[in-house]
Amino acid sequence: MQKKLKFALLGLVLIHLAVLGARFFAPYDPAEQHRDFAFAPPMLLHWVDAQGHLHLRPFVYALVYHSESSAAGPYEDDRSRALPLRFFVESTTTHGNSQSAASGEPQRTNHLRLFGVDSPGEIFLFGTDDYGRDQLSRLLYGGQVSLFAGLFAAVLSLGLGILLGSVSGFYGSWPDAVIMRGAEIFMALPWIYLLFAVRAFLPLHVGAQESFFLLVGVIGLTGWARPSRLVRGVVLSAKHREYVLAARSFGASNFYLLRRHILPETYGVVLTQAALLIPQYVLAEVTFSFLGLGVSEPAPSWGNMLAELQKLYVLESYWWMFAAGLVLVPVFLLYHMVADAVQQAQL
Amino acid sequence: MDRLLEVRDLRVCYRKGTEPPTHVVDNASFDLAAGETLGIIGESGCGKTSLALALLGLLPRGGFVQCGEVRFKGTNLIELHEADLQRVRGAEISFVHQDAGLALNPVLRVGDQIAEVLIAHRRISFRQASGEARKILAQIGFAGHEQIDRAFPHQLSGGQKQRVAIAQAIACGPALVIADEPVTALDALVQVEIITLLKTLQQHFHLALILITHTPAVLVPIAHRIMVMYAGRIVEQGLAPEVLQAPLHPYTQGLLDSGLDLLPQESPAGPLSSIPGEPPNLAALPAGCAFAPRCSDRMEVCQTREPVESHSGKSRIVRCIKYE
Amino acid sequence: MNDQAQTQAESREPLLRVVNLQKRYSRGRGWRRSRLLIEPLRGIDLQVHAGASLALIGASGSGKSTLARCLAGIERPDCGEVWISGRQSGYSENAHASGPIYMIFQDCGLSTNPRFTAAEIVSEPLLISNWGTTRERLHRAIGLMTTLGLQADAANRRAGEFSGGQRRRLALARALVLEPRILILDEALAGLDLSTQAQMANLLLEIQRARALTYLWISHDLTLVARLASDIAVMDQGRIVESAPVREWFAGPRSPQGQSLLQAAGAWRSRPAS
Amino acid sequence: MSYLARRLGHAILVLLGVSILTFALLKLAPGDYFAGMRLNPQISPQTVTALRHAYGLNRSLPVTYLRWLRSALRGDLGYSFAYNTPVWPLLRSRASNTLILSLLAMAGAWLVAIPLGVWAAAHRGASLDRATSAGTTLLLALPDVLIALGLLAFALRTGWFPTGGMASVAAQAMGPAARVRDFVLHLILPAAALAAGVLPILVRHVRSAMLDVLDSPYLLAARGHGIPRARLLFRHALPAAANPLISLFGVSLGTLLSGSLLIEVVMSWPGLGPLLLEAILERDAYVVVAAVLLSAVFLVAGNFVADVLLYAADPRIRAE
Repeated sequence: MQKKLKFALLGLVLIHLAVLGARFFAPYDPAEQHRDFAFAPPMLLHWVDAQGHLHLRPFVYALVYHSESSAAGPYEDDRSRALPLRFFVESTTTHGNSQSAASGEPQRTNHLRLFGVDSPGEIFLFGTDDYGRDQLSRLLYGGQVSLFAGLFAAVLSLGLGILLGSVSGFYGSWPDAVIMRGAEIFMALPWIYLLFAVRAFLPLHVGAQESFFLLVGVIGLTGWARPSRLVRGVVLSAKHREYVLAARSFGASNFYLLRRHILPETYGVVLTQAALLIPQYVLAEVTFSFLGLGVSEPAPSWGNMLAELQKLYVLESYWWMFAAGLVLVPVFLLYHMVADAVQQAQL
Repeated sequence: MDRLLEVRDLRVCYRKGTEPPTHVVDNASFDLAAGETLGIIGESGCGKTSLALALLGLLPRGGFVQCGEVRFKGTNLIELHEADLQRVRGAEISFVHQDAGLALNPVLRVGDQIAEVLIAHRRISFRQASGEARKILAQIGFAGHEQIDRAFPHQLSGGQKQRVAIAQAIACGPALVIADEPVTALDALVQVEIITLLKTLQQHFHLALILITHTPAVLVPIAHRIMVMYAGRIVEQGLAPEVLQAPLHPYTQGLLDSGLDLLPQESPAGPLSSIPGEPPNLAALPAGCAFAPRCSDRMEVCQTREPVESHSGKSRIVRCIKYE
Repeated sequence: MNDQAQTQAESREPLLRVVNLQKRYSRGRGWRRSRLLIEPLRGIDLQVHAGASLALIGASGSGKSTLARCLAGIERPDCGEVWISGRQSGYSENAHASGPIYMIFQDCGLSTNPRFTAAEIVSEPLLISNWGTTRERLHRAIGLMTTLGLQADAANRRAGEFSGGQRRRLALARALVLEPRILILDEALAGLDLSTQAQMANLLLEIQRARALTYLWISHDLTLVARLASDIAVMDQGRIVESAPVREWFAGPRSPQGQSLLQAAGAWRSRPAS
Repeated sequence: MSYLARRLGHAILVLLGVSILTFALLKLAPGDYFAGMRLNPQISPQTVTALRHAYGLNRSLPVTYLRWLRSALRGDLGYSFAYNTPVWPLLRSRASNTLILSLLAMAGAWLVAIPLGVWAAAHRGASLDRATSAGTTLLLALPDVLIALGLLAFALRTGWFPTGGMASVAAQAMGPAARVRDFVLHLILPAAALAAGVLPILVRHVRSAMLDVLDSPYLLAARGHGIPRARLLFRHALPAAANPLISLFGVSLGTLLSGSLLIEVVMSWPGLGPLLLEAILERDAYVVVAAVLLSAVFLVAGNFVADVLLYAADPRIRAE
């Protein structure tokens, strides 16, 4: 059981690190457009070339535009141009798109990237979208928004839940009544409807950063009801445990009882809730951005990347655009594994 | 006396994960005649309940009978398939559980719960079974309560629930009833009622009864024979008056000394007699006699050699090196 | 001279005096609240002298445990007074005001926090009352544990790893660590095997002698009461209906409740069936 | 009976609370429909003020709320500025579409979940049980959005199902049988996507509720009385496990309504979801309040149904 937990936590840490280090791991800037390569399919890494020679350094074939009507898609591999993968490349990012380079002097920054290919030539391991932006890079950068919005929102609503739940359970009487009636009202709304109701009164069009914090706030503040009810339940039963009564009979203060006896009882529930809430909140961000109520273009988030699929022709032809949804699956699996493991450890 | 139940060399094990199985009952052999009441006593965790559950193949997950036989009316129950065992359970041998409050289904009416047992074993309609259930309830002391079969368990007192559980057990007229701590959870007054009821039923239906308890006093009015268990082994068995009045095994002596007296006039002043220490962990039994570390009559040899059963008198068996 | 007067007063005064103690709860909600009034204590008057050992007996629901909790300061009585060696004590939320009365609970498996180590459990009252340094507290806790027959190496084991009997020793050590004068034992021996029960009973008698403690037993087991108590008080429906020295009571209880209790216990005394 | 009366009173109070909450949120919102109008140079500020006055937007919060509540109780939920029509007729058809979808998905999910959960619990640890649990784990990790998009892509590729909406363009011209067939074809994919979202939760809960009961002393006792296995499962265990499952019924309705909002948008099912989304984007205040409140009515009504079922199923609650 412990092994399963360790594995899941390790996996999650790695995913979060990869996302945080997007500047290093991503081959391109998320906004960098390659207008010649709109909807380029994912490239395959090759070790064996057309002549059957083995290369130790993997390579990709350059893409050439073929024809819109071909069955295999508009692009095909140029077998004569192998682009070997280069590691730890110094890369120049042009802010703004490459087309407009002529019109003005774009800003340039240099930094180290994990891999890339020699110019001229592109590498799109996960394909590109309709502006020719590299999906892999956008996934990594988009994860910064989606994963951490979920994480921060969960911290927010759990913090609120613990606070309100323990006050409610421990002190009882009118604070309990007020808090629990409030929780009931929050829980009487289907969750997404609640989110939308709150989102509805906030400004619609805001910058990427503001919208990130806006989403964290909305998701985090509306989600307090369930954790607080669970915490309240645990506190309420812990309060009447005989060892708490015993400590009370020795003159323990409320603060002492909460700190030493009661709050430690809630750790299990809180951890399980965290492992369940984070993926739920990640999904909430994705949903918001998917519906155009969250982080908006050009800043990437998994939600607005997935929104491309709302166009039927994209949905029909470009399967790699599902990537932003598919990355959620391993993340959710790992979080659910953590939840299961924590829950079983409690028993 | 015809033998109803013969248990021979029964060994019950529990397996947890990959650890080697723990023997919770070892080398258990005993007989029971029809209409006889056998009391089993011992401290908690000495294998009484496991032994009883093993007789009917009801061991929980991880528990299994490693060897031995349980012959009931000549059939070895251990070899029976689940479907055949199911026909024996409730019809021929039935079980009364420790806490009737937990052993009754909270969402079914008590009359229906008794009827369910009847339906399981007889070709009988639900209506007939319900009528039968009412009759049985009246028989076991609910005569004044007309609507008792319509009640749900939570509406009954602890003693009433135990009566319903007993009604379920005797509904199909079994030859043997095994009652596991049937009165432990009850008030003193109710304890008396239930034991009296069991005794009446036992005489009326010529039942064989196995009564498991950790309070020897409960056995005084009802048991014909008594069996004492310690660390998964039967350490002493014999007729009730003999065992109660002249216990042989040091463990039996200790158990009885710490339990039976009541009036201050009769009991000596000063400390109560008790057995020092605690029952051993069954997964790590000491070498030699399992009781040796707590025994007042311990000898050198006790710590190295396991005692074997020795017979004394007609039906007295004791497992102690002192008597070999 | 003042001291002398006080000592004299104390020798006349019982150690524990309870006057007209009442407690009621109301169950149910809103307008139905008043209908479901439960009165576990309807005016308790009680006197216990130093060194005595009073057993409170009665059917379940007679108010024994509520009385114990009120005395130990866990619950607040609705009215009435509790005097301990001539000083009135009362309930207060935070500070321990019931004075030198501590309680041992029904099931010690529940009354010790499974997350705590043995040493933490026993030294907890010292920590709460800010007594000494961590080291001193530990020293005292371990000293007491050894006296009560727990090995010193048990100090770092968690409560869940102890057997039922050992956990009761832990709870006893915890109750004794602040050196109370009165110990309330609420079914403290129930649910144990007879031999363990006898061990614990002996231990308690020994401690009572060594520390000049006063015991308040709450028990439904008359066998134990007969051996351990010096006086008996029978409770029924929130009142004390009878109290007498133990031998006198066993010779013939006067109240009908007492008679039925003794009769129930005596039913086991019939000779074995042949 | 007083239990049910209490639950009903409670449900009504909760709904009132929800209405205050949503209404207050919208009144606190910066900008309303007329704020956008003000930017339009062709409309004079006087006209805007007059309109605001006409719709009662210039009064104090409690007054507006009470006026709205009074008319809401008469079935008048206000006016949609964007559609230029009263809210209720607009909402009514959308709400019934959402209900059709949700209830169908609910029925489908429960019909699969109960036998599957009971069966997995009865064969605990067997390979079939493990396969079920692996399946639910995977399904649980698949976001609703992805399932809906996947199914839609499937429909596009195969052409077996329509790719959105409730009816084909040609539906008006069809005969009744063909129209029903057309409707069912449109319903299948959204309902499947919705059901797939709640199914793993239901299966897991049914299984664990059954396991709890199967391990209980009263089931051991029933086994000890020789009750046959099938009867043990369905007559003894399932009713005893019903209590947590009925509570789950209410909770799952909430999950389902949440899921349906998204799926309706993706699969262009003309339910509450797309309407709410549009209303938010258009700042159509009364529609947002009414749609959110209506979703709460569904959920609270679902929970009340669960309370009634609980009352019917559990004698301990009846006795309370």
